[in-house]
Amino acid sequence: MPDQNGASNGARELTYAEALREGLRQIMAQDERVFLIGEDVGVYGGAFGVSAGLRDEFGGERVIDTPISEAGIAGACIGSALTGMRPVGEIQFMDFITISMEQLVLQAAKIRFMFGGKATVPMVLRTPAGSGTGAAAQHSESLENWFVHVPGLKVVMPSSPYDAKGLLLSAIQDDNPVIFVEHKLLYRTKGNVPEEMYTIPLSQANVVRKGEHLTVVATSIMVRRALEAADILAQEGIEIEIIDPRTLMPLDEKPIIESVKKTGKAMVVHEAVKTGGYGGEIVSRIVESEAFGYLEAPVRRLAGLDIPIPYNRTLEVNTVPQVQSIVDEARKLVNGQY
Amino acid sequence: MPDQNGASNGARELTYAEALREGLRQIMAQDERVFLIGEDVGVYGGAFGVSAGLRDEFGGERVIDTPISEAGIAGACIGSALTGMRPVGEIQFMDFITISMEQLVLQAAKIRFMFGGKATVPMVLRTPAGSGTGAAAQHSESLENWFVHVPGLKVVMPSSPYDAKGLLLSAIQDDNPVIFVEHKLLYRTKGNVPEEMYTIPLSQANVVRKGEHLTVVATSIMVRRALEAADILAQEGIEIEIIDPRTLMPLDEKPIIESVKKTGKAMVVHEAVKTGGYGGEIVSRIVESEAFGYLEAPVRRLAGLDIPIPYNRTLEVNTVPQVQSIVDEARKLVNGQY
Amino acid sequence: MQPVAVDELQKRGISTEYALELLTKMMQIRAFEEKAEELFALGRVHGTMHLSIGQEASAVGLSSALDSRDYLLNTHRGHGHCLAWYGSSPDLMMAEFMGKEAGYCRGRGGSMHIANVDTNNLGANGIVGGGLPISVGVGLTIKLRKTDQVAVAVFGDGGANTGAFHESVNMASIWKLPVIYFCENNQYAMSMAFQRAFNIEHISDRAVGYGIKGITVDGNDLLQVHDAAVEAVARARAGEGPTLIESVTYRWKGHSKSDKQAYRTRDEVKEWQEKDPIRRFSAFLGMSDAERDDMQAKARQRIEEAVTFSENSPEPDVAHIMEGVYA
Amino acid sequence: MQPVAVDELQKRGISTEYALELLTKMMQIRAFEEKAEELFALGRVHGTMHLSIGQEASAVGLSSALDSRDYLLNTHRGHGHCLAWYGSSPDLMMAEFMGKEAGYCRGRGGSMHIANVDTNNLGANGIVGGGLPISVGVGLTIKLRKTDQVAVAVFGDGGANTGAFHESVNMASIWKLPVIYFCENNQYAMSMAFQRAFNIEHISDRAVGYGIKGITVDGNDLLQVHDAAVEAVARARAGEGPTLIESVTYRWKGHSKSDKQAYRTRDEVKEWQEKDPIRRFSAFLGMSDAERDDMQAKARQRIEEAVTFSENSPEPDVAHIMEGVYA
Ligand SMILES: Cc1ncc(C[n+]2csc(CCOP(=O)(O)OP(=O)(O)O)c2C)c(N)n1
Ligand SMILES: Cc1ncc(C[n+]2csc(CCOP(=O)(O)OP(=O)(O)O)c2C)c(N)n1
Ligand SMILES: [Mg+2]
Ligand SMILES: [Mg+2]
Repeated sequence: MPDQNGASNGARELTYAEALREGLRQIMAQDERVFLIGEDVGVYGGAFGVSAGLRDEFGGERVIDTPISEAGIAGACIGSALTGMRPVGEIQFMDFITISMEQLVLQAAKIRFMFGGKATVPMVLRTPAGSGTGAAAQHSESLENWFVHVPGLKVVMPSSPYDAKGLLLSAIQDDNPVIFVEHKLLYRTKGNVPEEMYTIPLSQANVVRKGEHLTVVATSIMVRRALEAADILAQEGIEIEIIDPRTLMPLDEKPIIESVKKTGKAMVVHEAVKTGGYGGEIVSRIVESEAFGYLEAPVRRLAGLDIPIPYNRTLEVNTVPQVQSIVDEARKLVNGQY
Repeated sequence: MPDQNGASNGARELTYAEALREGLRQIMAQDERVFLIGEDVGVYGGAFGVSAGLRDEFGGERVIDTPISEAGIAGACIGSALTGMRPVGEIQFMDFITISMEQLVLQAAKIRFMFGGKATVPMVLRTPAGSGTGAAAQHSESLENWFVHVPGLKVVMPSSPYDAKGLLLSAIQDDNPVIFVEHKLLYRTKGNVPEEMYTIPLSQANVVRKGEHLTVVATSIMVRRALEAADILAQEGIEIEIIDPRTLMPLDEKPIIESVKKTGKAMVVHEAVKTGGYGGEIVSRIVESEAFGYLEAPVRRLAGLDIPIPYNRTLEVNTVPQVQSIVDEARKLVNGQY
Repeated sequence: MQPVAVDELQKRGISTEYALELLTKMMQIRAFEEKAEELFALGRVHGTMHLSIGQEASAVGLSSALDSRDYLLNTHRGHGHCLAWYGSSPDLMMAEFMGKEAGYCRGRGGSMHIANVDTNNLGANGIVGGGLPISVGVGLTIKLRKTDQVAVAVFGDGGANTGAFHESVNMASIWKLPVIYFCENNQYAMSMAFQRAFNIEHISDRAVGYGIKGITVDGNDLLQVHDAAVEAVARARAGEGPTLIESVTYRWKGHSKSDKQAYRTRDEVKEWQEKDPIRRFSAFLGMSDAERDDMQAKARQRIEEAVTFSENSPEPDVAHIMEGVYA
Repeated sequence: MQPVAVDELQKRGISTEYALELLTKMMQIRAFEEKAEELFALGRVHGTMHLSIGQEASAVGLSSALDSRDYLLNTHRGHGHCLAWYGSSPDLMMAEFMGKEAGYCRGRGGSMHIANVDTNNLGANGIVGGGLPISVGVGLTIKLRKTDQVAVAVFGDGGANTGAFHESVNMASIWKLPVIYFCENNQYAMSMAFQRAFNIEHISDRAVGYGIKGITVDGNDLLQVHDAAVEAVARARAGEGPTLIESVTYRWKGHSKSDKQAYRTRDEVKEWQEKDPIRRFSAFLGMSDAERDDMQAKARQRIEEAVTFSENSPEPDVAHIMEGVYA
């Protein structure tokens, strides 16, 4: 597997959106079972431009614009996957996945099990989550934990361009339905991305930064914010270890538990609403594990407020964790203030 | 508020289904804004008989049978609630609520906030959850944690006939959208229910049984199973304290935290799939609180396996916690085996 | 056989043997479901079931127009379509119904989820309308692969009121997918009468809204169903897109095991029982009552064998409970 | 005024003053949206917006048939309907658009969620089709209370392909709810052309599938929209149930702030700009260009005042961020 930092491996700077697009283009060129389907994924290139140009390249038969029919999009993926294709669907905003729930949860996730393990549903449903664009409550949802709670689905959330491409290619080649959650504010962020068709295995967590004082489990854009926070904290002598699960379900919990055994302290950071969220899963995995005996402080969740995302820019920013709130929370935890 | 055990207050034995029906009948007689809407709630009396006879009593205008349109049912509740009614919708099986998600999550939950606090959506959506009837993967879901994760919604899960009636009446009188999760296997269970129109406040946890050795937070049918387990454990000298949150969101966490401070040990029991479930929320609330310092053992979750509900009876029973598994897990926790 | 029958069958290229095979299918379906009901009554099966007794011509008429390359998306009331499907085994179906390891789904699915992907039977569905969006995907596979397969999505009158119906039929129409939308209007969605749930006379009228062909047929007349299906199949294979077929029929039994049927009268049920599709087709073929009863007895015998097979099959092993969630 | 206009207005009981008021509304909508675009370009507003420039006759024609007792369920492209609604204030709308505390939603909702429940404006909606199921409930309230109110649910051509549309219109039809389904077919759902998303000529053809009246009107002709709405309102108030109105129009601007419009030609846009509903109605009223421009300038002035009002309104206070989630 090429390295994220290895320019020698032909890595160049790409944005997260470009990395995704490159992955899509490469696999479509290689595997004719792969096709794209979703609202405005064609000429428009997708609401966030991820599939820009792909319709020109692969034609309207393989880059399919749909009517506004999110249940239909999910079903189109399920039915084609069940009969041998490898569809990549797009739900324009994660909020609208609420309309696909029956298909995803009662069909895609369960078909294999209900059919006695005799069918496969190799589909990927890409969707952008998160706030920060001023699009308010119905265009800013972070619903990943719903899918984590559905056996049969895999849930992937890349936090960097490198991960985005490698995980997307793995997801498409995986034989299970994968909910692939992107983040709107990450699309334009840049990073090194090898040109070749590399994959990053699903269910493999990534220790993004090493540290001794506190384990920070962060997902999606919170990984970036945690990295920024780490720099600030380092100036105060606080070294946080940042772990990005990348695949939320099935979770690779071992690096997290090992880390907590080392640091004795842990916090989870995610954008989604705190109550009922993924943080609870991580906290529980830590507390239920052998790491429990090593804990020197409560495990804390830093997450979105329990409110819908407000429109007003200041309110919006204050609804979800920012670099400064990570710094503050980490400092408190490390300094024994909880 | 009349007492659950006070036959002096006119309590008699009713089933959970009868208790719900009595509550519905009483409030419909008193408040003409209340009406019922759902599939087969009329002449059929609802798939589990909860509304049996109510159409005869209140007429087809107030006990409304719908086409198979779960998004429509949710919308019918939202729109009527927004304009002054107090609808009680029924989703025939909780699984089908997957089709109502957009309306519940993006509309019902958010309307008040998005409108600057200037609107109310006083609706109740009743729905039966859970396995145990042999109806397999698409008729056995326990999805409560999805709704716990949605600010603006309240989530109520009664575990006894007494709670069922009192909580339902509170939910109907509450000015917020309430997801009211019943359990199929509880419908025929019996308990004392006062005849009068009492209410049990939402967001008030119930200490169902006192004990010194272990705090068991259980929901819905797991409260009954935990009570049975408690009797068995008591014979071994293990006294568990059982707490039923009753309202999962917003949660009354205080009694839980107080209990853990006393017992030093805690476990959560729910039927829903463990990963991404409500157990994580309870574990986190405990670990984040002052109870953390009192913990003498890891906090454990005992929950449904991470699989869809299988059809075969033996597999089905083995998928979710039963009395014996609660006994086993509690014993291990108390005996320091974790 | 009566001359008119000979004529009618010949016109359609249906041999006498094939006609008898179709009748046998209908009878096996009837026998399977009668047996299912009995097993329930005896407490030997758990869960629930949805019997299609009275609707047999609809299932068999439809499958008679399809062949082994085609795909089926079935409903909760799907025993009939499943048995009528090419290559289906009453043994493996009954074993599934009885929750056994030898069943089509290793006892994990049960009555509402019987599938056999090997024969393109993509499964019954516990969700009303649940197979409809999936049909769009199956249609896309066919279109992308440029084969001449057809997918058929079966659903009830109730299913025609789901949002899934609307999105799916529209998508199939605009992309001219080779999908047949086969609506069994058996007059009720559970307790909801067709007349109360629709403000139209024929569900097939909805085809107008999607710019596709819609047709209503007598679902108790095997040949009428066959004809409509043949036409729809031809249209689909020719790349002319989907068809909406409304097959008007009636379920004799309650919606599921626990149905007091307060929403309909006994007279109404009786009236429809007189339109028994099996008697109708056997009479059409010129069979005597005795011949028919004899054939039905054989069909029952076949189902008894399936029960015996199932009884001899082991229960799923709890040790393997976690299997089959992920590939 | 030209005699034909006098005649036409009189026939409908529309006074000259009222006609001018309607024209003013259209102009204010145009001005509001031009201003919105400008504020965006200047970076003074964040988020996104959906402009209805070119569709003004549709909004004003519809509201002209309703009155203060009636209910509105609006869409993401809803500035026009909101401004056209009885009792609406450009000041409070603009304040909301600018995210200010004085806005209709205290700055919590923004462009896509402007609502004013006090005047029965039940809100714009960020979800395509999101208001349609809600309209069923509003219709039920009216029916249960036995008032003579009407609810109107506005949606786009895209919205007509959502499952929500199907379930909702069917429910409204079977229960004869007083709801008007008002579909603004502006030729595109984002980049998806009407012709690609539908296999029918008129969205109103879908009415057949629900047994209700469907009608297609020129949505750039205020009086045509008015007439269709008046008829639908009469039907609804008389207890005769819903109507599906398709108002054929066009959006001049991109779908939202970031739309390169690669899916359509400039010529097409120009062609439709020649059908400007404002010029059309002002010409119909016999106005000179100068008179019209003068009136438009006044409308712009009114919107400038709204901007000033909004600028003087405070930002929401972060201390109150948790407010308004629960009642
Ligand atoms: C989405 C959904 N809603 C409700 C149900 C419960 N249910 C199962 S079958 C049925 C009636 C279905 O009626 P119809 O589609 O006409 O099929 P039929 O049973 O008459 O064959 C209902 C309400 C379900 N399974 N799925
Ligand atoms: C359910 C849903 N899917 C997708 C979107 C994204 N989106 C917003 S508006 C729009 C196009 C809507 O088209 P139409 O209904 O014709 O209304 P118009 O924008 O043309 O006024 C899309 C795809 C959404 N808001 N909601
Ligand atoms: Mg039916
Ligand atoms: Mg449009």
